[in-house]
Amino acid sequence: MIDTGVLYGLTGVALAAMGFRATLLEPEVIRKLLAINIMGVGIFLLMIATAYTGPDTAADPVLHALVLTGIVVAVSATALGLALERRRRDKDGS
Amino acid sequence: MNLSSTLPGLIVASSLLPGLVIFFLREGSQFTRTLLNLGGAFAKLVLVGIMIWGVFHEKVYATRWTLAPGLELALHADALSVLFVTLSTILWFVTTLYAIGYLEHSPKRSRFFGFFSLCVSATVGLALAANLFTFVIFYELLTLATYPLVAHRGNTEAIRGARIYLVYTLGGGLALLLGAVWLHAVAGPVTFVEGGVLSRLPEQTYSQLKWIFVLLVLGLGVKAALVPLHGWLPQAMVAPAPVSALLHAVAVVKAGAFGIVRVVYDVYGVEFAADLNLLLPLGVMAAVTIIYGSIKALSQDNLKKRLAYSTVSQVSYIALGTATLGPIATIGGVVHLVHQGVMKITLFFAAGNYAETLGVHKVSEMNGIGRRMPGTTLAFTVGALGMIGIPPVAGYVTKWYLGLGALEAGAAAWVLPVLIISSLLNAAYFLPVLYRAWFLEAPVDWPNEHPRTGWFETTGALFWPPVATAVLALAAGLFAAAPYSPLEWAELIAEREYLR
Amino acid sequence: MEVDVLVLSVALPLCGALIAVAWPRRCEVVGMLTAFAVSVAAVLTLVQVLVVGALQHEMGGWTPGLGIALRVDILSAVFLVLVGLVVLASSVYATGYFGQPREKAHFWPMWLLLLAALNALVLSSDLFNVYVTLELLGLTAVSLAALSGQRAAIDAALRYLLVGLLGSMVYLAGVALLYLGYGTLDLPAIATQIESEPIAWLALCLMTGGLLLKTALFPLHFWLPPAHANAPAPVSAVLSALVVKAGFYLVMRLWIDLFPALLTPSTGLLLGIPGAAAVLWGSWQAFKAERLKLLAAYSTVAQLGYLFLGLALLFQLAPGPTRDVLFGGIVLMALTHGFAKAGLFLAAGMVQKRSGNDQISNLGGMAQRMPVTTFTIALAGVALIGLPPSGAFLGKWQLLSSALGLGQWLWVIVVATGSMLAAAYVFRVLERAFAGSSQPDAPVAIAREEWPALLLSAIAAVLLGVGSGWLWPLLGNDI
Amino acid sequence: MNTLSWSFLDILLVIALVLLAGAALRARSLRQSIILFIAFGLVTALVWARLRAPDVALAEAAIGAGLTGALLLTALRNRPSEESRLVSNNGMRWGGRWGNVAITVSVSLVALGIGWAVLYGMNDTQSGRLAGQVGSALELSGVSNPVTAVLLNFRAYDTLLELAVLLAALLGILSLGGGRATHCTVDPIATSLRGWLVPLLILTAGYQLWVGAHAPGGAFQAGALLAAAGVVQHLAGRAHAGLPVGAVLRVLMVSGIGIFMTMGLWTFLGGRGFLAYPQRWAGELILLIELFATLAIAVTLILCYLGSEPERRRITPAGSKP
Repeated sequence: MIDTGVLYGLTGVALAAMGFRATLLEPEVIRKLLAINIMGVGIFLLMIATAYTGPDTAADPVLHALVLTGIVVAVSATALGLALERRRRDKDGS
Repeated sequence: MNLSSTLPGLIVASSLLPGLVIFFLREGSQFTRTLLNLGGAFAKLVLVGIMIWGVFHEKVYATRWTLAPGLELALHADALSVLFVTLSTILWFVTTLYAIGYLEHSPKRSRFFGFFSLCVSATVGLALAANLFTFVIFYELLTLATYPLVAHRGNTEAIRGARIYLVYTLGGGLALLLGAVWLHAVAGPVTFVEGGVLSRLPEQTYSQLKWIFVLLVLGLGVKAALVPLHGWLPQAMVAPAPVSALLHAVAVVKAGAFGIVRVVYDVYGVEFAADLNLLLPLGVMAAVTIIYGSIKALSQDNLKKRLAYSTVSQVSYIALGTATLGPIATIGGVVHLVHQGVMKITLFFAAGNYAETLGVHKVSEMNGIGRRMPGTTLAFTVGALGMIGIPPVAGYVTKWYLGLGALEAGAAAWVLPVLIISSLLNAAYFLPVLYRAWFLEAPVDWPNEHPRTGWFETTGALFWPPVATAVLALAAGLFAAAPYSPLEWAELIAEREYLR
Repeated sequence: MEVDVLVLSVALPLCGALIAVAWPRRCEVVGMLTAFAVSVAAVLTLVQVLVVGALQHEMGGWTPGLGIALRVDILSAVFLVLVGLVVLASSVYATGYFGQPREKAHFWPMWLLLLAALNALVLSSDLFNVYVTLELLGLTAVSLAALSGQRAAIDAALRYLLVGLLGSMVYLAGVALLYLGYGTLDLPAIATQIESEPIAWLALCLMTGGLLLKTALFPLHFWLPPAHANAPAPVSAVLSALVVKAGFYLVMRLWIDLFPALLTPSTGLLLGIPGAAAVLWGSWQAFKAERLKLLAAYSTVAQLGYLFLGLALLFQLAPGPTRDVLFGGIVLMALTHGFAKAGLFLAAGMVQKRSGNDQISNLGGMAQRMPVTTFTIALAGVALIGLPPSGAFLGKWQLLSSALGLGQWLWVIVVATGSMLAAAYVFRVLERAFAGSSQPDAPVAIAREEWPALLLSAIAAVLLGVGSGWLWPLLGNDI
Repeated sequence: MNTLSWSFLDILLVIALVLLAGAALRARSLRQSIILFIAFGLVTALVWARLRAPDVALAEAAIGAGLTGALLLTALRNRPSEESRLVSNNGMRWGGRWGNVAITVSVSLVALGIGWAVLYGMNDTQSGRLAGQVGSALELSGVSNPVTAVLLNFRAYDTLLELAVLLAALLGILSLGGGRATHCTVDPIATSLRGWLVPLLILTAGYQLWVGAHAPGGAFQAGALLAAAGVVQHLAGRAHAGLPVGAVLRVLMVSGIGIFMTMGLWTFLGGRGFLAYPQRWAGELILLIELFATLAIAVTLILCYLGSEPERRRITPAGSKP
């Protein structure tokens, strides 16, 4: 039966799938980076959904710490990707 | 660290270490390079002498080094390996002298002598190998060490010849590796034991053993230049004379033939191989090679190409001897290992002298060369007569024993005609050369004559080696019955193989 | 020694990187000192493992479930030594390779972070911690690959980054599923609970898929050749020899330590068939490659194929002596390829630096002009083909022996063809080098650049073959 | 496991998430997709808050939506014209239309599989998750906020490596060097905002840092807010966005990991094991580490935004073009 955790978990899986598909198919580099970020959010949603154990009890802090680390890692990767994209366009002057 | 466990290792190291040092010598350091070369050769001669004396008195020498569980790098001195090690050590010493004289002013000598020593270490290692795994390792090392020698000159046809050589030998190496690994998977680690180890395997593995034998003979046949696999040998003639002398008389070709002898006698055991009726196809293949090689030699005008095809046919005598069931044929096959080496190296030294001193490469240019270079041509004659099988040179001993062996094994119906036809063909392609050299008028000037230096017809280092090996060939023939002669040793080997 | 040396393998390079960033004028000295110290620490760790056996260090003093544990057994200790030595040799090479101080200031900090990431990855035994080390490894590798600044390098680095991120995300999804199913992130703890159920199967597929993307196994290899061929020589040496192999190490760890319960012989084929395809396709592309570094990059794709093929065979053998020996063979092949490929790339770097480009067609007379470099390429070639006396020869012998033992002829044919193609593309280069050239000028050599490459190739071609006898029995009790 | 009925809000959030993600990926122009992506980030922050993960919500809002959005918009602004929407693909396209269909089908199959596994896995969630262990060991960790305890004590090694990842990305960006952020006009709104927004941001960052020990907050959120202050400074014309220059900047960049390493080595050499804080001083040590981590994160994120190290000379305060 569907409860809140499973609902968000399935949404997370859906987002991850959308992100994965878009990363492969989008030609534009910046859109690829967006897609990877969306995929990341999808997986983090899956993790936080598993951490959610009800409105009153405390959620699993380990997963929260992992997602926090994941967010910081994602932003640093995106920053590097954008810098590479900028350098690539400066090179060919487009 | 007593002698019995280190002697084989020392023998291999005595040429390996100088070789590695020579690689890093500057081009100009002529003296140190010669010192290292001759020092290494002499050290190896002494060590081999000690080993011969030891083996004759039933002492056991073995060096073992485990590379992996079940895979051991093992060298040991049994009768067969001592024979081959002695041959290659003596001839390497002589060839080094010859090479120093031959490459007097040419560039890249450090590289040449480096690979030259590696090649001999591989040959000696292969001879002393105590199990199939070690044999395969040194077999491949031999390919790696000889490739740069064949490609030494660096011009286009040297590179092309070396490439063909590489394709054949690497292909052969791969076939041998597959055969050896399959045998390892079927029968576990295979050590060379007189009388063979595979006879006690269960019945159902026999079909696999047949296929393994085919793979092994294919791999070894490339280097032993059995007919369909001999294509590389004439192409490798582009190499400098000392290389073709070493390759065709001592190292590469002998490695193949020696491998076939090892596999038939010490892996399968000759009776077991006969029961699996593997010997007949091997014998037929050898016979075809003998005839084919001699016919092709007839039509070659280039002297070195003619000698190359003669090597193709001569080496298959060893395979023929091995393939004929019976101790006498075995003696013939094994002793030819030595005789062919000594005779063929004399011919190649002589050919090298002609090319280096007078610029003569073709048989058609050899008119009256006997008067201009009597010593070298005399050596050439001794070698040629030996090849044909005319006593007193060593060749007749082999053919005599092979004939007797065939009679004893009852296979005389097809072995004797092969022997007779091949001897006639040998005569057909050697006697005209001798006639031309001795009885025809010399041309006014030679194609590329170097001025006469000393009172010899050519430089000392080039003159003495062919004469020395010619004397050896004569001695092997005349004193065949002497205690330490190759024939005696071959009888010792045959006796141990069939004692089981 | 009560001090756990294995922690130093991670702490030292991180400290080195920080000092290098804060003190750019002296970054080269700091880099060299750190690289040397790390390789000493690696060797000490190996000694400690040989004496004491597997070691564990709980980070922060917490038990592994709650906290993270660094674990080192013989397999990881051997990889640590591989990483230490290859990075040390490449560092010595890099001191001669980078000219202006600006380039050095950018190179050394990232180089030490890469070293820290490699060591952390090999030592970690916590699934999420492996994800963070994979990301650190990916980002530093991308930044180093783009260091040369040319358009081709930037493009290749960008594609490498995107593929790397995709791989890490898919791996993370697998980790999330495992945590969902088994409630802990510690590798040995999960290994005890895992049984064959859908969530474990899916986690295995996702984690392996992510890692295969990062290890560039055959269908997913398109990003590797341009990235490795356009990176600076010391970087491409480490990329091909170590970074790609870290992915293989993880797959080996997961499939052997974490998911043994799930492994039926047929699952091994999932790795074996792409492995075989990688061997053939990679060798063929390497044979056709026109540039030396591209040849080396494609040969990496091929050599990884052998390793995965070995894994496929490994899972079909019942636990016992033959399986241990094959496991030893695979590890030896991985080590030999690491040293040989690093040597080959450094040599290719020297060729490119000396003659402007690394086109194979104009290598004429190299044997005479650069004798040590040619000898290095020859030794590395011997190790790549798997000719004796290299370690790869023993590895291939075990591979063929177990394939023939299982009667599976497909692998034997693939390994044989792969070896012949490898011989073809190595000797194609050597043949060009031996051929005489128009201007046979005097030999040119800078010791600082030539000796590291020669030592690496010599280790691969001789030392690992002859001197690895002690390694085999120890690897046995791992699986 | 009490039946957690999902309310109408959940449905709304889920639909918003999926729609925004789809729109962001398929928007016609790049600018639109970036704006939609920022909105998607904010909705995600809402979802984290709904799922009782306040720390993550703060971080998502500040870093996920805020800073990533800023980075994307700068990348967009440096792009001279709009039409470069479909820049030359770099070999990642998989064989035209049929490729698309094949990829979509296979990805959705895998997604269904994972969804089913999640369904299967979620229902029999053992209670043995790590939450219990964290709870029991919390008082040993020196802080009362469990997430900060995990981040900076139990899994401190993860956070150390994560700061290294941040530094690696920064070093990569700086090594690329290249074009100065060619922003031209100084944004009038930003200059007026700068007066009061920057001090407010700095204040909240300080509060976040302090409160992290016992309530949602911590080094990452504080660092992100400080970075936001820097971004506003830069928009208001300060070329080096309030950053020091030269050696001080480099030391700040590595201060986060530096403190972590010195702490770790000090405990390691003291024989207690790497990063095993003495229990009495754990709280204070964690705060010290968080302080420097905040500074390091802020400096790193601003430099990522700027794209390269700011020049040495100070510009005239009149906000003229640098």
